[in-house]
Formats: sequence, structure tokens, C-alpha cells
Amino acid sequence: MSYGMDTSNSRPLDVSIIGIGQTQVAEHWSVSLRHLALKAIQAALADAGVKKVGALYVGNMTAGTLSHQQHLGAMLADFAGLRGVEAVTIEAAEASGGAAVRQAVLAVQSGVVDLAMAVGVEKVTDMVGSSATMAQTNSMDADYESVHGITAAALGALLMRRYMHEHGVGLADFAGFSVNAHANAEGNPFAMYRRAISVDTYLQAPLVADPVNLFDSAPAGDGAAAVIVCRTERARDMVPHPVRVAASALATDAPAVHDRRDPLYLAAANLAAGRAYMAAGIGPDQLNLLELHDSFTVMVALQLEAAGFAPRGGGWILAGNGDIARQGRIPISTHGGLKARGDAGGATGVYQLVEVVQQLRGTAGRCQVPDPHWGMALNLGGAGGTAVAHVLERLV
Amino acid sequence: MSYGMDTSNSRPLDVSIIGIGQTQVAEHWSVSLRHLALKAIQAALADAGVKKVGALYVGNMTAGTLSHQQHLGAMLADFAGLRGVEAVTIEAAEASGGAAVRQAVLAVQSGVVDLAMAVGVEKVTDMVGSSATMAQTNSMDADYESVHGITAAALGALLMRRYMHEHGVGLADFAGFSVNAHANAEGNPFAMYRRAISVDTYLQAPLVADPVNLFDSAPAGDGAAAVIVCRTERARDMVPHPVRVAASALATDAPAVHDRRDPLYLAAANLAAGRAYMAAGIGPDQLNLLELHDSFTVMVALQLEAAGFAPRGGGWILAGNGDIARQGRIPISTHGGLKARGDAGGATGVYQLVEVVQQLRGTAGRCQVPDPHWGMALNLGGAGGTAVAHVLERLV
Amino acid sequence: MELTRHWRLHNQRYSLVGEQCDRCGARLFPPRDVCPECAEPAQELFTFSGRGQVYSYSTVYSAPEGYQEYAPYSVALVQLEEGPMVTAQLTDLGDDKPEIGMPVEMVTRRLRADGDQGVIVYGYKFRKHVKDII
Amino acid sequence: MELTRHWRLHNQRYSLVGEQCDRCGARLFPPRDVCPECAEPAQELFTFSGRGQVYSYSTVYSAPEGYQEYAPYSVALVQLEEGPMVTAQLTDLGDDKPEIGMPVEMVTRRLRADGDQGVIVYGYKFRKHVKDII
Ligand SMILES: [Zn+2]
Ligand SMILES: [Zn+2]
Repeated sequence: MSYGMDTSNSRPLDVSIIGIGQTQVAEHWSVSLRHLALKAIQAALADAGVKKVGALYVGNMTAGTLSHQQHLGAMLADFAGLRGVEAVTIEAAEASGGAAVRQAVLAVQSGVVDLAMAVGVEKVTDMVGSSATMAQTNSMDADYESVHGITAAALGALLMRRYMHEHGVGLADFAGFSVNAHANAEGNPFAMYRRAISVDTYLQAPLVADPVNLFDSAPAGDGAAAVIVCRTERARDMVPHPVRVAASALATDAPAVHDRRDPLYLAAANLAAGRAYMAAGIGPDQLNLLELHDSFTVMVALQLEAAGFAPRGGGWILAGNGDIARQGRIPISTHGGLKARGDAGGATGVYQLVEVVQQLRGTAGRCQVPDPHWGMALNLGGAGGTAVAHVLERLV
Repeated sequence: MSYGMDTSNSRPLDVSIIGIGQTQVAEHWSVSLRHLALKAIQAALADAGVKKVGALYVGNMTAGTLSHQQHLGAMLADFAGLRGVEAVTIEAAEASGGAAVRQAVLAVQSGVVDLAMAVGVEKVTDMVGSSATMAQTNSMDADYESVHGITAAALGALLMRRYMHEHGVGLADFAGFSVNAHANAEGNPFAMYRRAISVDTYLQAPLVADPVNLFDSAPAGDGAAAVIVCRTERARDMVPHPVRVAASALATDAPAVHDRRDPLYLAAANLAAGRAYMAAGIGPDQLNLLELHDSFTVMVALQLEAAGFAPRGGGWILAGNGDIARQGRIPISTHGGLKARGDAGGATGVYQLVEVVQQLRGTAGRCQVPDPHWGMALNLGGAGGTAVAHVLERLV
Repeated sequence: MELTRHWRLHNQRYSLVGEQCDRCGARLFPPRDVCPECAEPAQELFTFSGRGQVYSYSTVYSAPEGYQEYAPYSVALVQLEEGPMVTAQLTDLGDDKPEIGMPVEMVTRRLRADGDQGVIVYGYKFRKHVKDII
Repeated sequence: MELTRHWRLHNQRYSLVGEQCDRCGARLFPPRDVCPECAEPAQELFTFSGRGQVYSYSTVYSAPEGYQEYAPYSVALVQLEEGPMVTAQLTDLGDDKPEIGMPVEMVTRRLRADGDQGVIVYGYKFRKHVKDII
């Protein structure tokens, strides 16, 4: 499997996560964007046992269009009692959260910033209906995709139908991804939907954009999550259970699916995961869990292929062979994934890392994977135009 | 003068600028956002003599609202022939460009990225009229400022009127800032308006939001600018005239003017400039030029005060005493500033650095300040909610 | 449609409900939950009197989408008598010209009509305060 | 108002004008100035025939703002006979169901009406290609 030749992003890191915080993903009608972010920020500060950070990186995608609010760095720093602190927004579509964590990691690695926080926040219910649908299309090519009335669900559907055609698989073959995610979410108090579903429920779900149905796609919700990072040496002094950032990598591909050489190949995910494995000094076989970007079931299959868990065209097999279950070879969506924890847009990448940290700390409760040492988070923007991979390691 | 106590952002840097590129600031009706960015990117690559970079940081503010296009990292990387490369957008309102440069500097300083590019791009003419006016308000507090129909010009006006009231100065006392900027722009082929103006022209200009008139405010235009940074040691091998990034600092304040203890005090600019002086080991007296964020003449006075060139309430005096001229104590807006080079929104901070580099290389042509060694760029977001300061040094 | 965003701010827009810091006593508007003076939680509600004076003022001629029908209109920074400053429009000025220091009081007016989806937003504006008749 | 953004794309929307790489001969649509295959400048114009086949297709039921009046509508990835793939709507289907591999040809249709400011955008869609009668 080729992960590309570029090794520029594979230097060893000396950074660990010392604090995490999150809100439930939900339709938080009564909570504003700044209040949502505040909850996650305060939870992470309390978890790390610190009052301040040296820099705040905000991962967000839709506030400019749905809440008429940009300049979130200054706004959230001020609102959270951190006035004066370095703070900016990082945007990479739905990969904004993972990208914000990466900037926090780079800032600490540079030696310039001591404690850095990444907060992912998305407030999708400030507008509803067709305006909200349109905001989601901002991650596509406005001139050559969105103008044709394409939606995120339609892009997922175009990939899913072609995948089914090329690899001779049916709708039922994807059911396991959705069933697994919903089963896992039962144990996650921060999940949007905490109810297991059956294969029949999946198969009978209403169409969103054929062949994508309601349970192939992920429900959008408001949410915020935060992580705090610092140098590993300092982390060991500060908290009982720091989690090391063994690797951080971000790669891109053409944002428009039609511009890719092979639409069924997630080149950015392959590059990011490959660089992350190299930097961490492990391969996919060593990973004990994977939080991936399960915005659509077909995207799960494609990511499993891009990240080395299945050959091309073989990702769908993991939906049915037990591999992705909590006790399986590579547990995925262990807290429900986007499908059941909920899709909090640009906050997703931070949620994923919060969940991997919970797993590696052994505090994932009913979501706990048995005794994990390595975990990876893979966060996608758009239909894979950006991919961010972080490999975390439990420090013993 | 107090620059605050935080020294976390003042570690020494080992980063230099090896390439610059820019387009004219103008109403580029026939050029799309991606083509604008491409021109600046290609110019910077050619200037540095490289084909690729390891990471691309895009500074942009309005593409999501005015062009329905986000995910610019992946889009511009792909469009510029850099497919696969790490690329994200950095947003800090009108300070997005300076913030993008800072991320490039941190990425290189971390050792993780070898060559990093920051490209600031803004395409404001994709929409016109009231929609465009509204997009500019996204840097304010949507719930407590924008909802009252406040515009950027009105905020400038509120500050200007109070400043005039507190310090007993009149409209004519600000004229020098505008006259200086327009005179300097005559020599800049990338400027939007290359015509000197007289004090009378300034005094007779139509009101935009009283007391702010057309020549107190900066004209919005489309534009893109780019810089490439790498480690200083490598820079010396690559190009004949690298310019060292002696300091980089970013600070925030409440984005809403009403939330600040003293609206006439730019706390973020003071913090950022102070940290930058500390890191560079110089004071304001050593600076040979300053590119500041002259979105409104009153903001020039406030920045001169915040950055140590005048006592509180004394910034306006520099408009009339010759200090800011090309041969003066602290030349400002040497290529025209926002006022005459044009205000390219979130690209501004990158334009400023391109201009400081031209000055320190001695290639500023008719804009050239005599034999400068140190230059600073001060880039503001909103009405000062974010401030980014970079101190550059000529390497000999 | 963005009904809920405006509905959430009902108490602020109609009644200037802010907060008071338990620790340092600072009165806060807009409410912000964390005191910017001492960084402690500040969630005790405090309703402002709505009286204050003009800190600065200007006029908007070129208005954003949703405000054009009202242009030109007067805007101001108003310092409330309890301390905080708010951004708002001045209204009911008649032939009066605003001036710095002018006493004002809060009134409820229409702020904007929300585009083609027609959500009308009401909230505070300030008018010249005429001394109470005792 | 966003007239100019659409006007700029006139040659692409109405005539599928793309580019050809001087060096490797790759034909590019959308045009992109830098060849993604070999990273060389590619600015020689090349007009595509508009013929191709359906690579994949779907239906949009829940449409974005500006497209609701057309929903449900068929969308597709169309592989042009010269190589590139484009995203577009399928039109004039009548009782035909789209299928993968179906031959299609480009036609010009209304893409959207631009909100309350009424800019109507035209551009390419694809319809089933009936073999030429010779
Ligand atoms: Zn307090
Ligand atoms: Zn080529």
C-alpha cells in the first residue's frame, strides 16, 4: 500500500494531551455558539487542572454562514475569560476540528506556546431548512459542484452507488457500519442518539439521496469539544494519565470529487494515515481502535481501505465480519461515530480525539475497548478533500 | 508602557522569509478567487526558486459568505499544482493574513514543516452592495453589534468621534495619515489608487459615517499576497537576500468595542507589539518602518499609541509632524497602506509582510525607505479584537 | 430561518438582563457567565435600569442587508449608569442632534426584518432621556 | 448580487471550454491553468464535445436554497469522452431511469434562480444521448 513519498510531516513529536471536554451533540436550541464552546473549554480546563492556556485554536466551519459570526478566536477567548490570549479559527471544512488540534500540536512542538487548546464548535441549528443545507455545500467547489444543486448527501450517494457497482455489493452489505455505531452509542452520554438499531431498521430507512438512506448518513447536531496539549515531560508532572500524540498529519486532495483521478480512492486519507503510521512507528495492525469520519457508510469502507485495514474494494467486508466491534480486530466508532454520537461538523475531529483519549485512559465506561494502547482519529473535510490523522499512545 | 506580563509567545525564532508574491489590489471582476490566489502563489514560488512547499496556510475572511466557498486549503493547494500538501484556512477577521503567516512560522519553527507558505486572498467583488457590507460585519459580535445595523465604518466613526472629543482634535488633524498613504502609493504598482491627494481633498471628501469620510476609510478590493518561510540556515543557502522573522506574536481583545475597558485603547495591539519587541530584542525606536492597519485614520493614531510611538492621546500628532514620512522617524504605510494600496480584507497581513520584505531587501523602488534594518507589520482583525505583529530583520 | 437565535436573546433584547459577578460585584452586559474582571463565574442575573449616556455616536448611510430601509440611522455607544457599555441605535431624536454625554434611556423598537423569510427582530434602542416629572 | 461570478464562467457553463496541457496532453475540465498530472502550465483552450457516459448518479430530494423548486432532481458524475469527469444534473429523462454507463450529451438549461435578487444562472446539464441518425 502506498502512502506517498513525502516524509516532511513525519518528524517525531513531543506533545501530549492533558485535558479533554465535550458537550452532548444535540439540537441545542437554547444554547448559543459561544455558550456551547464555553462548556467544552471549561470542561477541558477543569480536566487538565489549569486556569489558562497560551493559545486557543478554534475549529469551526459554518458560523460565518449560519450565525453571521466569524472572528471566533477573539470572541471565544474573551468569552471564556482568556482575554488577550492568542486565538484564531482553523477551517478545513468538516476537518476543521482535527486541523485545529494539529495547529495546537505544532504550536507546542515549536516551543513558542506552552499550553495550547483546540476547541471544535459547530452551531448548525441557528438556521434550519434549505439555508442550513446550503451552508454544508461550502466545502465543495462552488463553481463546479454546488452550482449544480449537489448536496453532501448526493456526493455520498454518487460514491456509494459507484462503489456498489464496481465491487458488486448491495445495500445490506453496509448495514453493519451503521448498526455498530448505534450499538456503541448506547454507552455514550454525549451521543445524539443512544439507541441500537437492527439491520431491518437500517434497510427500511427512508431514502435521503438514493442509494443513501437515513441510516447511511449522519445526523447534524450542535456540539463542542476541546483538548489541551503541552510538552510530554510537563504533561507527566501535571496529570496522572497524559496521552501522547505520537503522530499528527494533514493532507489534501482535490476538494471536488470529479477532479480526482479515482473518486473511489481517498488519496488524502491515505497520505495522512500513512504519514501518521510512519511518525508513530507503527502500522495499522498495532492500532487498538480507530475513530473515523463515518459521515456516510460508503466513506467508512473507503477510509478502511485508505488507512490499510482492507484492500481496495474490500472495506465493506469489515461491516459484516466482526472486525469493527468493540472486541474485534479494529474497533471503530466506539462512541457512536458521526452516525450516532452525531455529526457536529467542524467540531468532529476534536470529538474523535476526546473519545480516543477516553479509551486510552480507560475511562470510556460502557464504550470501553479492552486495554487499548494505540488509537487513531481520522477526520475528513468535504468528501475527503482534507484528511487529518492523529495517532495517540497511552503513556505508562 | 505596559505590554502585559505574558512572555509565552516571546521565544526566539529561527525562521526567515525566502519568497514573496502579490497581485494588485483592485476590483478584479474577471478574476476568480482561485485564480487570484494562484497568481500570488506562483509569484512567491518563483521568487523563492522552489516548486513546492510542505504546507500552505490560507488567510481569508469572506469567501464563505461572498463566494459560497470554504475549504480553501484543499482547493488552492489542488489548483496551484500542490495537490496532497498540508493546507488549511486561518481566519481571524481582517487579521487572517497575519495569522496565516504566524501559523507558517510556527510550523517551520516546530521542525515538522520544511517550507511553509502563507497566502492571503480576498475576493470581495463576488457580491456587491448590501450583501458585501453585511459580510464585513461578520468580524463583529453578531448578537450585540451587527444586529443593531452597525457597520465597520460606523465602528471607526464611534472611535474617531470619541477620540476627537477626549483629545480635543479636529478632522484636519487626521489628514496627514491619509495624505501620507496616498503619496506613498504613487510608487507602488500593486496599489489600488496611485494618486496623491491634498489636505483639501481629504477635508472635502463625502461622509461615510460621520465623522469618518471617504479618505478616512480604506477602499475594499480583491487581492492576494503570499510569503514562503523556512529555517534561517537553509534560507541563507537558497536565496541571496533572506529576511529574518525576528518576532511573531498574536494577541486578542474583546471583539466587541463595548466590551473593552477603554474603547480608545488597543489592548491586543499593545500586547502583540510588546511581545514582538521583547522577542526581537528591540524597542520601537529601533524600527525603521511600520506597516500598520490603517483601515481608518483614527486606527492609525490608536496603533501608534499602542505600539509605543506616542503616548495615549498623542498618536494624532504624528499625522502632522513629519515622523511618518519616508524620511521620518517611523515611516508608515510605505506602499500606500490599506488606504491607497487598498484593503484586501483577510489578505492584508500578508501584503504588509510582502511590503516590509521589499523594504528590507532594498527593492521597494520609489517606495523605498532609506537603508532599513528593522521593520514591523501590525495587522488588526475587526476593530482590534485580534492583533498580529511581525518584526522582520534584514540579514547581512 | 433564524428564529431561535433571536428568541434566545429575548431577555437581553427586551429587558437588558445581564449578570453580576459574585466575587467582584462587576455588572456585566452583555451577559458572559465568566467575569472579565476577575475570571470567576458570574451567573447571577442583574437587570439594568436602561439609563445611561452617549459615549459616542455616528450615522450609518450605507447599511447592511436587512437595514437599508432604515438608513440613514443614528448609532451609538451608550454607557449604562451601572457601568457597562452597549452598542445600539439612537431613536426618536426628532430635531435633536445627538451629543456626547447626552442622557438616554432604553426603549423597545424594531431592529430589523429578517430578509425574505420575514422574521422581525425587536430589541433595545435608546432615546433622549427627559428628566422625570416628580 | 453575484452576476460577475457567473459571467466569468460563461465559456465553461455554455460550451464546456477547458484546457489542454502543452506537455503531457492531458485534457482538463474544469480549467485549472496548472496541469494536475505534471504540474506544468496548461492554458491552451480546449472545447469538449459534451459527450460522455454516466459514472454514477443519484437524486436530490432535500435541496439547498435556490434549488428547492426543482427537487427532486437527478445528479450525476459524467465521464466525458475526452477523459475528465464533471458533476452535473441529468435532464430530459422522461420515463427513463438513469444507469451507470448510459451515454449522455451536454445541453444548456437553467441551473438556478439566484434568490430574491433574481440572477438566473444557466449552464450545462446532460441528457441521454440518442445515437446520431446518419
Ligand atoms: Zn468579577
Ligand atoms: Zn500535463
